[in-house]
Amino acid sequence: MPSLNNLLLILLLPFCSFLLLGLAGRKRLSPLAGILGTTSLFISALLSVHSAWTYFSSTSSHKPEVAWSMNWLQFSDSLSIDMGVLVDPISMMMLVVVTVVSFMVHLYSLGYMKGDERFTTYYAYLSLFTFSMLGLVVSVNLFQIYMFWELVGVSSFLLIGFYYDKPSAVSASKKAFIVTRFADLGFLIGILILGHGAETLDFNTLIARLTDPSSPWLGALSAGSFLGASALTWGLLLVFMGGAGKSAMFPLHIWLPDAMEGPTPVSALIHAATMVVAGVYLVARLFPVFAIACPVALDVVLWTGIISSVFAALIACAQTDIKRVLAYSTMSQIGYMMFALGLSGYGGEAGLGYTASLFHLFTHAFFKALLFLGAGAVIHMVHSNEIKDMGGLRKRMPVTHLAFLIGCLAIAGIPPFAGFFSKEEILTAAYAANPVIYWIALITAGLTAFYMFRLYYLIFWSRESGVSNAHPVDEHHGEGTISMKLPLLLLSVGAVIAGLVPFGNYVSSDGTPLHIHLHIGDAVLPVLIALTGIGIATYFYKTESSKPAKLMQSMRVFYMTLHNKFYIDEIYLFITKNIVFPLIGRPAAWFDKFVIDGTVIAIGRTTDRIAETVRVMQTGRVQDYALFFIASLITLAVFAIYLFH
Amino acid sequence: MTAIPLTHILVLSTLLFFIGVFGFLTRRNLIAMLMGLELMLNSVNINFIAFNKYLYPEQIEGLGFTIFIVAIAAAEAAVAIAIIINLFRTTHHIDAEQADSLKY
Amino acid sequence: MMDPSLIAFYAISAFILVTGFMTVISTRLFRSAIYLLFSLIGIAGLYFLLEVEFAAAVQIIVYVGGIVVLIIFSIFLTNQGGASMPFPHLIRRNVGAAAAMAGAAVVGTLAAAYEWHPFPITFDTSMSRIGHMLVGTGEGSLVLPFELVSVLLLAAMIGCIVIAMKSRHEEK
Amino acid sequence: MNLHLLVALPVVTALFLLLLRDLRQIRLIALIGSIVQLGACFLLLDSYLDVRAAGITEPVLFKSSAAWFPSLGISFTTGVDGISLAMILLSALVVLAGVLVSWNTEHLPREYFFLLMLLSAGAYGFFISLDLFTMFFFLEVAVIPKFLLIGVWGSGRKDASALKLALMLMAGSALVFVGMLGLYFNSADSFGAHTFDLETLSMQAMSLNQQLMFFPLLFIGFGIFGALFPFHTWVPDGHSSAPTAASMFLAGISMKLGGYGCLRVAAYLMPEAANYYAPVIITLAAIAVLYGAFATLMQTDLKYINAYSSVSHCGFVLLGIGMLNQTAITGAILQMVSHGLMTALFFAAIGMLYQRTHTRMVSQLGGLLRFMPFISTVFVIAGLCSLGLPGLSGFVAEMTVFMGAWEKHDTLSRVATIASCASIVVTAVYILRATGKVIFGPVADAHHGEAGDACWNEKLAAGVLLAGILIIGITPFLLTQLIQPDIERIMFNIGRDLAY
Repeated sequence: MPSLNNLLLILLLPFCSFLLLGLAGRKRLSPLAGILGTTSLFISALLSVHSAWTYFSSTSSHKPEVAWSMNWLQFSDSLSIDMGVLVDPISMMMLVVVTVVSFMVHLYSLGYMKGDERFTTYYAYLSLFTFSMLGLVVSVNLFQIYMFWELVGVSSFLLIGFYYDKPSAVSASKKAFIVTRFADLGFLIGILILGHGAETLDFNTLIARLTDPSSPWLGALSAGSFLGASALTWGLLLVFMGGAGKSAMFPLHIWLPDAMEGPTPVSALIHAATMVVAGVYLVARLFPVFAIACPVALDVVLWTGIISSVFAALIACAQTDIKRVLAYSTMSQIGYMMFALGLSGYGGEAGLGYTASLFHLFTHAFFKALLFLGAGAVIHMVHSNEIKDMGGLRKRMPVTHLAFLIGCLAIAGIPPFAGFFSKEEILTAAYAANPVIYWIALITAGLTAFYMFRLYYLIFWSRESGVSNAHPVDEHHGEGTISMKLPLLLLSVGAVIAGLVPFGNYVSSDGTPLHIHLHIGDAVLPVLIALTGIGIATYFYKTESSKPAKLMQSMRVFYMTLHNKFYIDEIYLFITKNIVFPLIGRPAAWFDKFVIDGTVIAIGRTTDRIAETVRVMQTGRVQDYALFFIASLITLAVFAIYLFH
Repeated sequence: MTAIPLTHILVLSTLLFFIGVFGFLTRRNLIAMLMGLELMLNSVNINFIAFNKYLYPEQIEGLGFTIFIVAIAAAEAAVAIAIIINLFRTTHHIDAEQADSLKY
Repeated sequence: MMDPSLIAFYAISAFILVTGFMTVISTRLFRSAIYLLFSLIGIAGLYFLLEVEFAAAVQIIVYVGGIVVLIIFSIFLTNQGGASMPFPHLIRRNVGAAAAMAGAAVVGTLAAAYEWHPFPITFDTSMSRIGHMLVGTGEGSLVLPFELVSVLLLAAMIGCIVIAMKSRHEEK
Repeated sequence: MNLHLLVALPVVTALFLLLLRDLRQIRLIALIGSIVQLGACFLLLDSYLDVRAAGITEPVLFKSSAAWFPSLGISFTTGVDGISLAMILLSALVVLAGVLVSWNTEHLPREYFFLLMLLSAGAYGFFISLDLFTMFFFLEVAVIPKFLLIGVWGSGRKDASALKLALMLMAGSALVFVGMLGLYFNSADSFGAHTFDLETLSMQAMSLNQQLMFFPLLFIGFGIFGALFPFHTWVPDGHSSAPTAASMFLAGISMKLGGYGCLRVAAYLMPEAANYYAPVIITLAAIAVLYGAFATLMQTDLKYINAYSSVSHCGFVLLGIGMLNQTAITGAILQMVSHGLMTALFFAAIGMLYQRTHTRMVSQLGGLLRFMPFISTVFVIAGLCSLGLPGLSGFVAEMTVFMGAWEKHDTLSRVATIASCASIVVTAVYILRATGKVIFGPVADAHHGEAGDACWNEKLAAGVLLAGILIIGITPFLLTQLIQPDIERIMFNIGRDLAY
C-alpha cells in the first residue's frame, strides 16, 4: 500500500502549479513558469512510479481499496459525492502513465512553446489538465469521476483553443467540447440510473451490489424494461456513451481530428495518451458490472470498438495532415482497447481481454506520445502540418527520425517493440472469443502498419531534395532544443521496453494475477500481415513516384470517401445547421418573441385601446360631466327606489 | 294658511329645479349656466321653507338654512363671475363648449 | 270654491315657472337675466304668501338686489349685452331635456306619492326668534355656522379680487 | 442580533446619500454602506452558526415580532433560518458587486445609488419576513426601484422594457397578494382569528379545494418573478435594457425572490396543492429549461444571451421545487444562490465589455482576450459556471437538482429530468459560441483595445462574486449543511400534510 501522503501529493502538485501559474498572470512568472510546471510534474511522476512500485511489489492480490475519502456533497441518505483516492491496479497504472507522459510533454514544451506570449498560461492549462486527469483516475465515486471528467473536458477545450486567434482552433475546441458534452449527457443520465438503482454512487459498493446475483438492487434494475432493455442495460450503455465520447468512438469521434488544432505537445498529452483513454478506463472501472450483470452492454462496447477501429484505420490511409493521420490512428488503437474489453469475460483466463486492453493502453501511451512528439518536432521545423510540405527529412533530423521509426514499428506490432506484445494479447483474446472480430482486427493491424509507414516514408524519405519551397526550413532551429530531444529519447526507450512488463501479474479483471503465455505460432500471422502493410507502404512511398497517384486514380470514389472521412462531419453539420438551429432554435426564439412576448404586448395594447376608447368620454366640458352626473344619479335613484325597495 | 297643499309646493320646486338643470345642461354661455344654477338653489330654498312651515313649524332651522344658502349663493355667484371674467380676459369667450382644456 | 290664497299660489307658481323657463331658453343673455330677476321676485312673493316675511326680504335684498345685479354687471363686462347666444347642440338639448324631464318625473312622482302629514300649528317667524336662532348661544342656535359664513364671504370677496384682478404680467 | 438592522442599514445609507452632491462622496458612502451590509450579514451568519452550534433547534432564529396593524392580524415578524440566510448572503454579495460596478455612474449618481440601496432593503426585508403581509410589502419595495433604474439609466428600448417589467411584476405581486388573502381568510377557521403569520399558517389545515384555488395564484405570482414559463418575457427585455448593476440585481436577487416565495409560501403552506399541481410545475419548468436554452441559441446580443440563459437556469429552481423532495429542493436553493452569483458575474462582465466596446452584439466583437485578459477571463469563468463546470457553483446546483429529480419515479418526471439534463448540452453550445466569437477568435475591431482592462473596482466586484462561486463550487457542503435542517423541516411539514 503506497503512502497516502504521496498519493495526495501527486494530485496536489499539479493543482498548486496551476493555481500559482494561473493567478500569477502572464508576465510575472514567464521565464520560470515552464521550469516550475515541469519540476512539479517531475516530482509527481517520481512519486507515482514509486507508489506503483510499492503497490505492485507488496501484495499479489489486488482488490480496490479506498485510501482516503471525504464526504463532499450529500444528496440524500444513501447518495453522496465523495472525494477520495482509490488504489487499485488500474488506477496505479494510470497514475504512472498520466504523470510520466505529462512530464514528458511538460519537458518537451519547454522547447516547443518557447517564446510564446502565453507561455505561463499554457503551463497553467497543462497543469490543470494533468490534475483533472489524475483526479479522474483515482476517483472513488461515480460522480467524482464525472466531475473530473468534465474538468478534463474543459481543460482540453482550453488547450485545443490555445491559439485563440485562429478561428479553426476556436471552432475545433468548441466542437471537441460540445461533442464530448453531448456524450456526457448520456453519462450523466447513466449515473442517475445506476446511482438511484443501486442506491449508491460509490464504486466499490456499486460494483458489489450490481454483481451479486441475489442483491435486491440488481433485481430491481434488471426487472423493468424500457424499449426492450432493462434499466441496468440503459444505465451502462449511457455511461458507455460518455466513455465513447471522450474516447472518440464512432460515431462520436468527429472532434478528435479537429482537436489537432491545439499545440502538438497538447495533442500528445490529451489526444494520445491520457484523455482519450478515459473512456476505456471508465469501462474498465465498471468492468465487473458490464461483464457479470449485463453482457448485452458489453457486446455494444465490443462492436463499437471494432467498428471504430477499422473505420479509423481506413480513414487514416487517406489523410494528408500528419497530425490527423495520428489522430485517426489513435482512434483506431482505442477501438482496439475497447473491443478487447468488450470480448473479455470476468475472472481467470476469460479475463485476458481485459488485461490485454489495459496493457495496450499502457504501451500505446508511450509510443503514441512518442509519435506525436516526433510529429511535433517535424512541424516545429517545417511550420506545416501537410505531408506535401515534407519529405527527405531523415538526414536533417536524425534523432526525430529514429524515434519516429521506433514509434511506427511499435504501433505496427513488430517484435520486440511494445506494441507487439499488447496487440498480440488482444488478438489472442479475440481469437478465443470470436473469429469474426479476430479477422477484422487483423485487417486493421495491416492497415495500421500501412498508414503509419506511409506517413513515415512521406516525412523522412520520398523526396531526397528536402522540403518544398513554400515552407523553407528554419535552419537555426535544427531539431530543437535538448528539452525536445530528451523526451523523444526517453519515450523511445519506453516504446521499446514497455512491452516487457509482466502486465498480467499486476492488472487483471478480478485482481488475481493472470499468467499470460504468448505462443510464437499465434504471433506469426499478425506479424506477417503487419510486414505486408509495411511492404506495400515501402513500395508506394519510399521514393517519390507516380505510383500513389495512379492508385488514387484507380479507386477515386473510395479514396475521396476516405479522404472526406466517410462524410460523417458533413452529416453532423447537416444535422446541426439544417435541423437543430433552424428547426428547434429558431422556432423557439420566434415563439418566444412573437407568441409569448406577443401575448404580453397584446394585453398591453388591448388595455391601451380600451383606455383610448373610454377617454373620449372625458370631453373636458363641464356640461357633459353634469349630464353624466345627473343621468347616473337618476338611474341610481330609479334603481334604489323601484328595484331595491 | 294651510290651504296650499305641501305637495303643490314641492311640485313647483321640483319643476323649478329641473328647469334650472335644463338650463345648466344646455346653455353654452357660462353666465347663463350660472343663472340655471341660481334657479336650482332657489328651488331648494323653497323646499326648505315649505318643509319647515308644514312639517316642523315648532322649529326654525329650515329658515336658517335658507338664509345660509342665500349667503353662500351670493359668495358662489361672486366667485363664479370672477372666474368667468378671468376666463373672458384670457380667451375672449365664455363659451362652455370651448372651455375644454380639462379634456383627456 | 277655491281659497283665494290657493289662487294666488297658482298664479305665483305659474309666474315663477314661466319666467324661470324663459330664463333658460331666451336667446339673449340680457333678457335671460331680466327673466331671472322676475323669477326671483316671484319666489319672494311665494315667501310672502307662505308668511315667511324675513325670507322674502332676504330674497329681494340679496338675490334681486345683489346677485342679479352682479350677473348683469358681468354681462356688460363681457360685452355680450344684446348679443344673441348661439344655440346649444340639438343632441345636447334633447338629451338635457330628457334628463331634466326624467328627473322631474321621478322626483315629482315621489313628492306627489308620499302622504305628507302637516303639523297644524302656526309657524312663528318673529324677528326675535330668528335673531336668537342666528346669533344666539342657546340650544339649537346657529351662531357658529353664522360666523363661518361670514368668514366664507370674506374669503369669497378676497378670492374674487384675486381672480378677477389683472395680473401684473398682463399689465405689462 | 437584531435583524431589523439588515433593513435599516440600506435605508439609512440611502437616506444619507440624499444629502450628498458629489459623485465621489456618493459612491464612497454607497460602497461603505454595502460593505457594512456584507459585514452585518457575515456577523449574522456567525451568530447564527454559534446558536446552532449551541444545540438550539428552533426552526427560526432571532425571531422578533411587532404588531403593525393589530386589528387585521398584521405584524412585522422577522427571523432567519438557513435558507433565508443563504439568500441574504447572496444579496449582500451582489449588492456590493453592483455598487462597485456602477462606480463611474455619471448620470444622476445620487438617485441611482439611492434606488440600488432601496432595492437591496426590499430584498433583505423580503428574506427575513415571517409575515406574509410584511413579505408582500418588501416585495413591492423591491419592484418599484427597478422600474426607475431601467427607465432612467437604461439603454435601448428602455421605456418599453421598464414598463413591461414593472407591469408584469406588478401583476405577479397582485396574484401573490390575492393568494395571500386566500390564506389569510382561511386562517380564521383554524385559529379563530385571521393571521398572516407564516409559521402559524403552516399549521393550518386548509381544505384541498381551497388550496387548489389559491396555490396557482401564489405560485404563478411568484413564478413571474422567478421566470416561470410562459411568464418570463420580462426577463430578456428587462435585463437587456437595464444598466449593469440593475441587471445584476434583477437576475441575482429579484428572480430569487420568486423562487424563494414559491418554496417558502406556495409549496410550504399548501403542500397538497403543490403535490397536485406537481406535473404542471414540472412540465413548465422542463419547458423553461430546454426552451430557454434553445431560444438562447438564436440570440445575438450578449445581454439577451444571458437573460434567456437565466430563464433556462431558473427553470431548474422551479423543477427542484416541483419535485417536492429533499434533494431536489436542496438543489433548487443551491441553484438560486449559484445562479444569482453566476449571472451577476456574467452581467458584470458584459457591462464591462460594453463600457469599453460600446456594443453588445456578438457579431461586432471578437478576440477580446488580447485586449482585456482580466474581463475575458471573468467572462469565460462565468460562462463555464453557466454550463456547469465542476469546481464552480453551477455544477453542484444542477447535479443536486438532477439527483433529486430522478428520485421521482413517474414517467413525466423522468422525461422532464432527461429534457433538463439535455439542456446542459445546449448550454454548452450557446456559451461556447458566444465565448468563441467574443473572447477568442480574431480581433473584430482594433479600437476595442483602447479602453484597457478592468479597473480596481471592477476587479474587486468580479472578485467578490468569483469568491462566492468558487466557495460554493469547491466546498458545497458548507452551504448544504447550513440549509439542511431547514429543508428537512420543510419536508417534514410537507410530508405531514401529504400524509394527512
